[in-house]
Amino acid sequence: MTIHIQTDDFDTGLMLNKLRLASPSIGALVSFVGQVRDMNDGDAINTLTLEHYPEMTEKALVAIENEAKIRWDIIDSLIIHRVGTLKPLDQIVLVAVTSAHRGEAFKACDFIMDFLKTGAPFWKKETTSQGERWVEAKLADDEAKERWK
Amino acid sequence: MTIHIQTDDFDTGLMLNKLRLASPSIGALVSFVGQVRDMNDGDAINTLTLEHYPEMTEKALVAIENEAKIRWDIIDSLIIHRVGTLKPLDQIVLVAVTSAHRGEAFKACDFIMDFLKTGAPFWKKETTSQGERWVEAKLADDEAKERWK
Amino acid sequence: MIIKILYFARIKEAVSYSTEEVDLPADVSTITALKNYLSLRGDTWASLFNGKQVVRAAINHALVDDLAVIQAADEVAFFPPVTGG
Amino acid sequence: MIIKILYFARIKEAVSYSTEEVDLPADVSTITALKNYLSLRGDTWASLFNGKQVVRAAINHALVDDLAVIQAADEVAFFPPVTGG
Repeated sequence: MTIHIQTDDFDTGLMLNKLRLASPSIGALVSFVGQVRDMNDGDAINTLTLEHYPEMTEKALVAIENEAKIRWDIIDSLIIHRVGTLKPLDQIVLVAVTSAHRGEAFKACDFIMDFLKTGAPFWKKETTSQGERWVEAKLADDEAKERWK
Repeated sequence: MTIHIQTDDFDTGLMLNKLRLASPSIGALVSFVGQVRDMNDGDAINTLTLEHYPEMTEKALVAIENEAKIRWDIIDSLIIHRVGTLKPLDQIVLVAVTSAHRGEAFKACDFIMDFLKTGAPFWKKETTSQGERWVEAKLADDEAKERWK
Repeated sequence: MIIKILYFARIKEAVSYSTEEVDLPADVSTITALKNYLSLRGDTWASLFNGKQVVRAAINHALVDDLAVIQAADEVAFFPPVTGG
Repeated sequence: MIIKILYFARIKEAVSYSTEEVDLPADVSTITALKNYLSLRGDTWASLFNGKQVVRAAINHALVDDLAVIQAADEVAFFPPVTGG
Protein backbone atom coordinates (compact mmCIF):
# COMPACT_ATOMS: atom_id res chain seq x y z
CA MET A 1 0.00 0.00 0.00
CA THR A 2 1.56 3.24 -1.18
CA ILE A 3 0.37 6.81 -0.92
CA HIS A 4 1.90 9.85 -2.55
CA ILE A 5 0.64 13.40 -2.09
CA GLN A 6 2.58 15.64 -4.43
CA THR A 7 2.52 18.79 -6.54
CA ASP A 8 4.37 17.14 -9.42
CA ASP A 9 2.75 15.18 -12.19
CA PHE A 10 3.21 11.41 -12.19
CA ASP A 11 3.93 8.78 -14.82
CA THR A 12 0.85 6.55 -14.79
CA GLY A 13 2.35 3.91 -17.08
CA LEU A 14 5.47 3.59 -14.96
CA MET A 15 3.49 3.33 -11.71
CA LEU A 16 1.09 0.75 -13.15
CA ASN A 17 3.92 -1.38 -14.51
CA LYS A 18 5.71 -1.32 -11.16
CA LEU A 19 2.56 -2.38 -9.36
CA ARG A 20 1.70 -5.11 -11.87
CA LEU A 21 5.18 -6.59 -12.15
CA ALA A 22 5.61 -6.77 -8.36
CA SER A 23 4.28 -10.32 -8.29
CA PRO A 24 3.42 -13.09 -10.78
CA SER A 25 0.47 -13.96 -8.56
CA ILE A 26 -1.18 -10.76 -9.83
CA GLY A 27 -3.71 -11.48 -12.56
CA ALA A 28 -5.60 -8.18 -12.52
CA LEU A 29 -4.73 -4.50 -12.30
CA VAL A 30 -7.57 -1.98 -12.16
CA SER A 31 -6.82 1.72 -12.16
CA PHE A 32 -8.57 5.06 -12.11
CA VAL A 33 -7.06 8.32 -13.37
CA GLY A 34 -8.84 11.60 -12.66
CA GLN A 35 -8.19 14.48 -15.01
CA VAL A 36 -8.99 18.21 -14.81
CA ARG A 37 -11.87 18.96 -17.18
CA ASP A 38 -12.13 22.17 -19.20
CA MET A 39 -15.73 22.90 -18.18
CA ASN A 40 -17.59 22.73 -14.87
CA ASP A 41 -21.16 23.85 -14.23
CA GLY A 42 -21.23 25.52 -17.63
CA ASP A 43 -18.11 27.64 -17.21
CA ALA A 44 -14.72 27.25 -18.86
CA ILE A 45 -12.06 26.31 -16.33
CA ASN A 46 -8.69 28.06 -16.41
CA THR A 47 -7.10 26.50 -13.36
CA LEU A 48 -7.97 24.15 -10.54
CA THR A 49 -6.16 24.51 -7.21
CA LEU A 50 -6.17 21.71 -4.66
CA GLU A 51 -5.69 22.46 -0.98
CA HIS A 52 -5.42 19.71 1.63
CA TYR A 53 -4.89 19.06 5.33
CA PRO A 54 -1.45 17.45 5.22
CA GLU A 55 -1.44 15.85 8.70
CA MET A 56 -4.81 14.24 8.03
CA THR A 57 -4.59 13.36 4.35
CA GLU A 58 -2.23 10.44 4.57
CA LYS A 59 -4.01 9.01 7.63
CA ALA A 60 -7.34 9.19 5.85
CA LEU A 61 -5.98 7.48 2.73
CA VAL A 62 -4.21 4.76 4.73
CA ALA A 63 -7.48 4.05 6.51
CA ILE A 64 -9.31 3.76 3.18
CA GLU A 65 -6.69 1.42 1.73
CA ASN A 66 -6.77 -0.70 4.89
CA GLU A 67 -10.52 -0.97 4.71
CA ALA A 68 -10.31 -2.04 1.05
CA LYS A 69 -7.75 -4.70 1.96
CA ILE A 70 -10.05 -6.04 4.69
CA ARG A 71 -13.07 -6.13 2.41
CA TRP A 72 -11.48 -7.68 -0.68
CA ASP A 73 -8.74 -10.13 -1.47
CA ILE A 74 -6.37 -7.66 -3.08
CA ILE A 75 -2.61 -7.86 -3.40
CA ASP A 76 -1.58 -4.19 -3.35
CA SER A 77 -2.91 -0.70 -3.86
CA LEU A 78 -1.55 2.71 -4.77
CA ILE A 79 -2.93 6.21 -4.40
CA ILE A 80 -1.24 9.26 -5.91
CA HIS A 81 -3.02 12.58 -5.40
CA ARG A 82 -1.77 15.94 -6.56
CA VAL A 83 -2.16 19.24 -4.74
CA GLY A 84 -1.43 22.77 -5.92
CA THR A 85 -2.54 24.46 -9.12
CA LEU A 86 -3.51 22.37 -12.13
CA LYS A 87 -5.04 23.06 -15.55
CA PRO A 88 -7.38 21.16 -17.87
CA LEU A 89 -5.95 17.82 -19.08
CA ASP A 90 -3.67 17.59 -16.03
CA GLN A 91 -3.84 14.39 -14.02
CA ILE A 92 -5.27 14.86 -10.51
CA VAL A 93 -5.31 11.40 -9.02
CA LEU A 94 -4.30 7.81 -9.70
CA VAL A 95 -5.77 4.89 -7.77
CA ALA A 96 -4.60 1.42 -8.73
CA VAL A 97 -5.32 -2.00 -7.23
CA THR A 98 -3.87 -5.43 -7.99
CA SER A 99 -5.41 -8.82 -7.23
CA ALA A 100 -5.35 -12.39 -8.47
CA HIS A 101 -8.78 -12.09 -10.12
CA ARG A 102 -10.47 -9.04 -11.61
CA GLY A 103 -13.61 -8.79 -9.47
CA GLU A 104 -11.72 -7.92 -6.29
CA ALA A 105 -9.57 -5.26 -7.96
CA PHE A 106 -12.56 -3.62 -9.67
CA LYS A 107 -14.54 -3.38 -6.44
CA ALA A 108 -11.61 -2.22 -4.33
CA CYS A 109 -10.59 0.50 -6.81
CA ASP A 110 -14.17 1.76 -7.10
CA PHE A 111 -14.50 1.70 -3.29
CA ILE A 112 -11.26 3.60 -2.72
CA MET A 113 -12.36 6.33 -5.13
CA ASP A 114 -15.77 6.68 -3.48
CA PHE A 115 -14.23 6.97 -0.03
CA LEU A 116 -11.44 9.26 -1.19
CA LYS A 117 -14.06 11.56 -2.74
CA THR A 118 -16.04 11.77 0.50
CA GLY A 119 -13.46 11.25 3.25
CA ALA A 120 -10.02 12.53 2.24
CA PRO A 121 -9.38 16.20 3.15
CA PHE A 122 -8.87 17.81 -0.25
CA TRP A 123 -10.66 20.93 -1.46
CA LYS A 124 -10.82 22.24 -5.01
CA LYS A 125 -10.99 25.87 -6.02
CA GLU A 126 -11.39 26.70 -9.68
CA THR A 127 -10.79 29.85 -11.66
CA THR A 128 -13.14 30.60 -14.52
CA SER A 129 -13.74 33.73 -16.58
CA GLN A 130 -16.16 34.63 -13.74
CA GLY A 131 -13.35 34.56 -11.18
CA GLU A 132 -12.51 32.14 -8.39
CA ARG A 133 -14.91 29.72 -6.71
CA TRP A 134 -14.78 26.73 -4.42
CA VAL A 135 -16.02 23.52 -6.00
CA GLU A 136 -19.16 22.25 -4.26
CA ALA A 137 -19.28 18.72 -2.92
CA LYS A 138 -21.67 16.55 -4.94
CA LEU A 139 -24.60 14.66 -3.52
CA ALA A 140 -23.81 11.96 -6.09
CA ASP A 141 -20.54 11.28 -4.28
CA ASP A 142 -22.32 10.75 -0.97
CA GLU A 143 -24.77 8.46 -2.70
CA ALA A 144 -21.96 6.52 -4.33
CA LYS A 145 -20.41 5.93 -0.92
CA GLU A 146 -23.71 4.58 0.44
CA ARG A 147 -23.43 1.61 -1.95
CA TRP A 148 -20.69 0.10 0.22
CA LYS A 149 -22.62 -0.18 3.49
CA MET B 1 -13.72 2.87 -29.89
CA THR B 2 -10.55 1.04 -30.76
CA ILE B 3 -9.73 -2.65 -30.87
CA HIS B 4 -6.34 -4.23 -31.36
CA ILE B 5 -5.71 -7.97 -31.52
CA GLN B 6 -1.99 -8.53 -31.64
CA THR B 7 0.86 -10.86 -30.74
CA ASP B 8 3.11 -7.99 -29.62
CA ASP B 9 3.14 -6.49 -26.16
CA PHE B 10 1.64 -3.02 -25.72
CA ASP B 11 2.63 0.12 -23.82
CA THR B 12 -0.20 0.60 -21.32
CA GLY B 13 0.98 4.03 -20.17
CA LEU B 14 1.17 5.33 -23.72
CA MET B 15 -2.26 3.98 -24.64
CA LEU B 16 -3.88 5.37 -21.48
CA ASN B 17 -2.33 8.80 -22.00
CA LYS B 18 -3.55 8.90 -25.59
CA LEU B 19 -7.06 7.99 -24.53
CA ARG B 20 -7.12 10.45 -21.62
CA LEU B 21 -5.62 13.41 -23.49
CA ALA B 22 -8.02 13.01 -26.41
CA SER B 23 -10.49 15.43 -24.85
CA PRO B 24 -10.58 17.93 -21.96
CA SER B 25 -14.18 16.85 -21.34
CA ILE B 26 -12.76 13.58 -19.98
CA GLY B 27 -12.69 13.57 -16.20
CA ALA B 28 -12.27 9.84 -15.60
CA LEU B 29 -10.22 7.02 -17.08
CA VAL B 30 -10.74 3.50 -15.78
CA SER B 31 -8.60 0.66 -17.03
CA PHE B 32 -8.06 -3.03 -16.55
CA VAL B 33 -4.85 -4.90 -17.32
CA GLY B 34 -4.82 -8.69 -17.26
CA GLN B 35 -1.52 -10.40 -16.62
CA VAL B 36 -0.37 -14.03 -16.96
CA ARG B 37 -0.04 -15.55 -13.49
CA ASP B 38 2.66 -18.02 -12.52
CA MET B 39 0.25 -20.52 -10.96
CA ASN B 40 -3.13 -21.93 -12.01
CA ASP B 41 -5.08 -24.68 -10.26
CA GLY B 42 -2.04 -25.46 -8.14
CA ASP B 43 0.45 -25.92 -10.98
CA ALA B 44 3.31 -23.67 -12.02
CA ILE B 45 2.68 -22.15 -15.44
CA ASN B 46 5.45 -22.06 -18.00
CA THR B 47 3.58 -20.58 -20.94
CA LEU B 48 0.07 -19.54 -21.88
CA THR B 49 -0.97 -19.68 -25.52
CA LEU B 50 -4.00 -17.79 -26.77
CA GLU B 51 -5.87 -18.97 -29.84
CA HIS B 52 -8.76 -16.98 -31.32
CA TYR B 53 -11.26 -16.93 -34.19
CA PRO B 54 -9.99 -13.93 -36.11
CA GLU B 55 -13.07 -13.24 -38.25
CA MET B 56 -15.30 -13.29 -35.18
CA THR B 57 -13.09 -11.68 -32.53
CA GLU B 58 -13.25 -8.11 -33.71
CA LYS B 59 -17.00 -8.32 -34.41
CA ALA B 60 -17.61 -9.66 -30.90
CA LEU B 61 -15.52 -6.93 -29.28
CA VAL B 62 -17.13 -4.15 -31.36
CA ALA B 63 -20.54 -5.43 -30.26
CA ILE B 64 -19.46 -5.35 -26.60
CA GLU B 65 -18.06 -1.82 -26.88
CA ASN B 66 -21.23 -0.67 -28.64
CA GLU B 67 -23.38 -2.14 -25.91
CA ALA B 68 -21.29 -0.37 -23.25
CA LYS B 69 -21.68 2.92 -25.10
CA ILE B 70 -25.46 2.45 -25.22
CA ARG B 71 -25.70 1.60 -21.52
CA TRP B 72 -23.42 4.30 -20.11
CA ASP B 73 -22.44 7.83 -20.91
CA ILE B 74 -18.86 7.12 -21.87
CA ILE B 75 -16.57 9.11 -24.16
CA ASP B 76 -14.32 6.43 -25.61
CA SER B 77 -13.11 2.89 -25.06
CA LEU B 78 -10.13 0.78 -26.01
CA ILE B 79 -9.55 -2.97 -26.05
CA ILE B 80 -6.14 -4.51 -26.73
CA HIS B 81 -5.96 -8.30 -26.55
CA ARG B 82 -2.90 -10.38 -27.23
CA VAL B 83 -2.81 -13.78 -28.93
CA GLY B 84 0.06 -16.24 -29.29
CA THR B 85 2.37 -17.57 -26.62
CA LEU B 86 2.88 -15.60 -23.39
CA LYS B 87 4.64 -16.23 -20.09
CA PRO B 88 3.99 -15.21 -16.48
CA LEU B 89 4.08 -11.41 -15.92
CA ASP B 90 3.19 -10.77 -19.58
CA GLN B 91 0.24 -8.50 -20.25
CA ILE B 92 -2.72 -10.29 -21.86
CA VAL B 93 -5.38 -7.62 -22.20
CA LEU B 94 -6.00 -3.91 -21.68
CA VAL B 95 -9.50 -2.48 -21.47
CA ALA B 96 -9.80 1.27 -20.88
CA VAL B 97 -12.82 3.57 -20.79
CA THR B 98 -13.06 7.36 -20.54
CA SER B 99 -16.02 9.42 -19.35
CA ALA B 100 -16.82 12.77 -17.78
CA HIS B 101 -17.51 11.24 -14.36
CA ARG B 102 -16.05 8.13 -12.78
CA GLY B 103 -19.18 6.04 -12.21
CA GLU B 104 -19.84 5.50 -15.91
CA ALA B 105 -16.25 4.55 -16.73
CA PHE B 106 -16.04 2.09 -13.82
CA LYS B 107 -19.25 0.32 -14.81
CA ALA B 108 -18.46 0.25 -18.53
CA CYS B 109 -14.93 -1.12 -18.00
CA ASP B 110 -16.20 -3.81 -15.61
CA PHE B 111 -19.00 -4.67 -18.08
CA ILE B 112 -16.65 -4.92 -21.07
CA MET B 113 -14.37 -7.29 -19.16
CA ASP B 114 -17.28 -9.51 -18.08
CA PHE B 115 -18.59 -9.73 -21.63
CA LEU B 116 -15.15 -10.20 -23.15
CA LYS B 117 -14.54 -13.10 -20.75
CA THR B 118 -17.76 -14.84 -21.75
CA GLY B 119 -18.37 -13.74 -25.34
CA ALA B 120 -15.14 -13.06 -27.21
CA PRO B 121 -13.70 -16.09 -29.02
CA PHE B 122 -10.35 -16.58 -27.29
CA TRP B 123 -9.10 -19.83 -25.82
CA LYS B 124 -6.17 -20.33 -23.48
CA LYS B 125 -3.89 -23.35 -23.36
CA GLU B 126 -1.26 -23.50 -20.67
CA THR B 127 1.88 -25.55 -20.32
CA THR B 128 2.85 -26.72 -16.86
CA SER B 129 5.37 -29.26 -15.62
CA GLN B 130 2.48 -31.75 -16.16
CA GLY B 131 2.29 -30.90 -19.87
CA GLU B 132 -0.23 -28.96 -21.93
CA ARG B 133 -3.85 -28.36 -21.00
CA TRP B 134 -6.73 -26.17 -22.11
CA VAL B 135 -7.88 -23.66 -19.52
CA GLU B 136 -11.42 -24.39 -18.36
CA ALA B 137 -14.05 -21.65 -18.52
CA LYS B 138 -15.05 -20.49 -15.05
CA LEU B 139 -18.57 -20.52 -13.69
CA ALA B 140 -17.64 -17.30 -11.86
CA ASP B 141 -17.31 -15.55 -15.23
CA ASP B 142 -20.82 -16.59 -16.26
CA GLU B 143 -22.13 -15.40 -12.92
CA ALA B 144 -20.31 -12.07 -13.26
CA LYS B 145 -22.01 -11.55 -16.61
CA GLU B 146 -25.43 -12.19 -15.07
CA ARG B 147 -25.04 -9.00 -12.99
CA TRP B 148 -25.64 -6.86 -16.06
CA LYS B 149 -29.08 -8.19 -17.03
CA MET C 1 -26.61 -26.94 -49.17
CA ILE C 2 -22.93 -26.28 -48.80
CA ILE C 3 -21.62 -24.67 -45.62
CA LYS C 4 -18.24 -24.07 -44.11
CA ILE C 5 -17.45 -25.44 -40.65
CA LEU C 6 -14.63 -24.22 -38.42
CA TYR C 7 -13.35 -25.87 -35.25
CA PHE C 8 -11.36 -24.23 -32.47
CA ALA C 9 -9.28 -25.10 -29.43
CA ARG C 10 -10.02 -28.41 -27.71
CA ILE C 11 -12.58 -29.30 -30.41
CA LYS C 12 -10.19 -28.61 -33.27
CA GLU C 13 -7.70 -30.98 -31.63
CA ALA C 14 -10.36 -33.64 -31.02
CA VAL C 15 -11.63 -33.77 -34.60
CA SER C 16 -8.28 -32.98 -36.24
CA TYR C 17 -9.94 -30.41 -38.49
CA SER C 18 -9.64 -26.66 -38.36
CA THR C 19 -11.98 -26.06 -41.28
CA GLU C 20 -13.98 -28.02 -43.84
CA GLU C 21 -16.75 -27.59 -46.37
CA VAL C 22 -19.70 -29.95 -46.13
CA ASP C 23 -22.73 -30.51 -48.31
CA LEU C 24 -25.62 -30.99 -45.89
CA PRO C 25 -28.83 -32.94 -46.51
CA ALA C 26 -31.83 -30.59 -46.69
CA ASP C 27 -33.14 -31.66 -43.26
CA VAL C 28 -29.96 -30.64 -41.45
CA SER C 29 -30.92 -27.03 -40.93
CA THR C 30 -30.21 -26.21 -37.26
CA ILE C 31 -27.17 -26.40 -35.01
CA THR C 32 -28.72 -29.34 -33.18
CA ALA C 33 -29.35 -31.16 -36.45
CA LEU C 34 -25.80 -30.44 -37.59
CA LYS C 35 -24.36 -31.77 -34.32
CA ASN C 36 -26.40 -34.96 -34.74
CA TYR C 37 -25.35 -35.26 -38.39
CA LEU C 38 -21.66 -34.89 -37.53
CA SER C 39 -22.02 -37.39 -34.67
CA LEU C 40 -22.64 -40.09 -37.29
CA ARG C 41 -19.01 -39.79 -38.37
CA GLY C 42 -17.85 -42.00 -35.49
CA ASP C 43 -17.06 -42.24 -31.82
CA THR C 44 -14.87 -39.13 -31.64
CA TRP C 45 -17.61 -37.01 -33.13
CA ALA C 46 -20.40 -38.66 -31.20
CA SER C 47 -18.64 -38.17 -27.87
CA LEU C 48 -17.89 -34.56 -28.76
CA PHE C 49 -21.54 -33.74 -29.33
CA ASN C 50 -23.17 -36.02 -26.73
CA GLY C 51 -23.81 -33.11 -24.42
CA LYS C 52 -21.33 -34.14 -21.73
CA GLN C 53 -19.19 -31.13 -22.51
CA VAL C 54 -20.40 -27.74 -23.63
CA VAL C 55 -19.88 -27.05 -27.33
CA ARG C 56 -20.70 -23.52 -28.32
CA ALA C 57 -21.62 -22.55 -31.86
CA ALA C 58 -21.43 -19.43 -33.97
CA ILE C 59 -23.05 -18.75 -37.32
CA ASN C 60 -21.36 -16.13 -39.46
CA HIS C 61 -19.32 -14.93 -36.47
CA ALA C 62 -22.22 -14.47 -34.05
CA LEU C 63 -22.77 -16.74 -31.04
CA VAL C 64 -25.99 -18.73 -31.46
CA ASP C 65 -27.91 -21.35 -29.52
CA ASP C 66 -28.62 -24.86 -30.74
CA LEU C 67 -31.97 -23.92 -32.28
CA ALA C 68 -30.40 -21.43 -34.67
CA VAL C 69 -31.11 -22.04 -38.34
CA ILE C 70 -28.28 -22.72 -40.80
CA GLN C 71 -28.50 -21.44 -44.35
CA ALA C 72 -26.51 -22.18 -47.48
CA ALA C 73 -23.03 -20.64 -47.55
CA ASP C 74 -23.08 -20.00 -43.80
CA GLU C 75 -19.89 -20.19 -41.80
CA VAL C 76 -20.58 -22.35 -38.75
CA ALA C 77 -18.02 -22.59 -35.95
CA PHE C 78 -17.82 -25.04 -33.03
CA PHE C 79 -15.72 -24.27 -29.98
CA PRO C 80 -15.55 -24.73 -26.20
CA PRO C 81 -16.66 -21.96 -23.81
CA VAL C 82 -14.31 -19.02 -24.33
CA THR C 83 -11.47 -18.30 -21.91
CA GLY C 84 -9.93 -15.01 -23.01
CA GLY C 85 -9.21 -11.87 -21.02
CA MET D 1 -8.12 23.50 28.35
CA ILE D 2 -5.96 24.56 25.45
CA ILE D 3 -6.63 23.15 22.00
CA LYS D 4 -5.45 23.91 18.50
CA ILE D 5 -7.98 24.76 15.80
CA LEU D 6 -7.32 24.58 12.06
CA TYR D 7 -9.52 25.97 9.29
CA PHE D 8 -9.49 24.95 5.66
CA ALA D 9 -10.77 26.07 2.28
CA ARG D 10 -13.89 28.23 2.24
CA ILE D 11 -13.94 28.34 6.04
CA LYS D 12 -10.33 29.42 6.32
CA GLU D 13 -11.12 32.30 3.96
CA ALA D 14 -14.29 33.25 5.85
CA VAL D 15 -12.66 33.47 9.28
CA SER D 16 -9.27 34.67 8.04
CA TYR D 17 -7.49 32.15 10.21
CA SER D 18 -5.65 29.03 9.14
CA THR D 19 -4.72 27.98 12.68
CA GLU D 20 -5.05 29.25 16.24
CA GLU D 21 -4.68 28.07 19.80
CA VAL D 22 -7.63 28.69 22.13
CA ASP D 23 -8.12 28.19 25.83
CA LEU D 24 -11.63 26.76 26.16
CA PRO D 25 -13.95 27.06 29.17
CA ALA D 26 -14.45 23.69 30.86
CA ASP D 27 -18.02 23.31 29.54
CA VAL D 28 -16.97 23.54 25.89
CA SER D 29 -16.21 19.88 25.45
CA THR D 30 -17.91 18.78 22.21
CA ILE D 31 -17.78 19.94 18.59
CA THR D 32 -21.29 21.40 18.94
CA ALA D 33 -20.27 23.30 22.04
CA LEU D 34 -17.14 24.56 20.30
CA LYS D 35 -19.15 25.74 17.31
CA ASN D 36 -21.51 27.61 19.62
CA TYR D 37 -18.59 29.07 21.55
CA LEU D 38 -16.88 30.32 18.38
CA SER D 39 -20.19 31.74 17.11
CA LEU D 40 -20.02 34.30 19.93
CA ARG D 41 -17.08 35.95 18.17
CA GLY D 42 -19.42 37.83 15.83
CA ASP D 43 -21.57 37.65 12.71
CA THR D 44 -19.00 35.98 10.46
CA TRP D 45 -18.56 33.18 12.96
CA ALA D 46 -22.22 32.90 13.81
CA SER D 47 -23.25 32.64 10.16
CA LEU D 48 -20.54 30.06 9.54
CA PHE D 49 -21.86 27.76 12.25
CA ASN D 50 -25.60 28.43 11.98
CA GLY D 51 -26.19 25.15 10.18
CA LYS D 52 -27.07 26.69 6.81
CA GLN D 53 -23.91 25.26 5.30
CA VAL D 54 -22.27 21.99 6.21
CA VAL D 55 -19.14 22.40 8.34
CA ARG D 56 -17.30 19.16 8.89
CA ALA D 57 -14.98 18.60 11.82
CA ALA D 58 -11.98 16.41 12.55
CA ILE D 59 -10.32 15.72 15.89
CA ASN D 60 -6.69 14.67 15.72
CA HIS D 61 -7.01 14.02 11.97
CA ALA D 62 -10.08 11.79 12.14
CA LEU D 63 -13.48 12.89 10.84
CA VAL D 64 -15.97 13.18 13.71
CA ASP D 65 -19.60 14.15 14.16
CA ASP D 66 -20.78 17.08 16.23
CA LEU D 67 -21.21 15.02 19.40
CA ALA D 68 -17.53 14.08 19.51
CA VAL D 69 -15.73 14.99 22.72
CA ILE D 70 -12.79 17.39 22.70
CA GLN D 71 -9.92 16.89 25.10
CA ALA D 72 -7.00 19.08 26.14
CA ALA D 73 -4.24 19.41 23.51
CA ASP D 74 -6.54 18.09 20.74
CA GLU D 75 -6.16 19.34 17.21
CA VAL D 76 -9.62 20.26 15.94
CA ALA D 77 -10.17 21.12 12.27
CA PHE D 78 -13.16 22.75 10.57
CA PHE D 79 -13.69 22.46 6.84
CA PRO D 80 -16.35 22.20 4.16
CA PRO D 81 -17.32 18.82 2.65
CA VAL D 82 -14.27 17.49 0.83
CA THR D 83 -13.95 17.69 -2.94
CA GLY D 84 -10.79 15.80 -3.86
CA GLY D 85 -10.26 13.05 -6.41
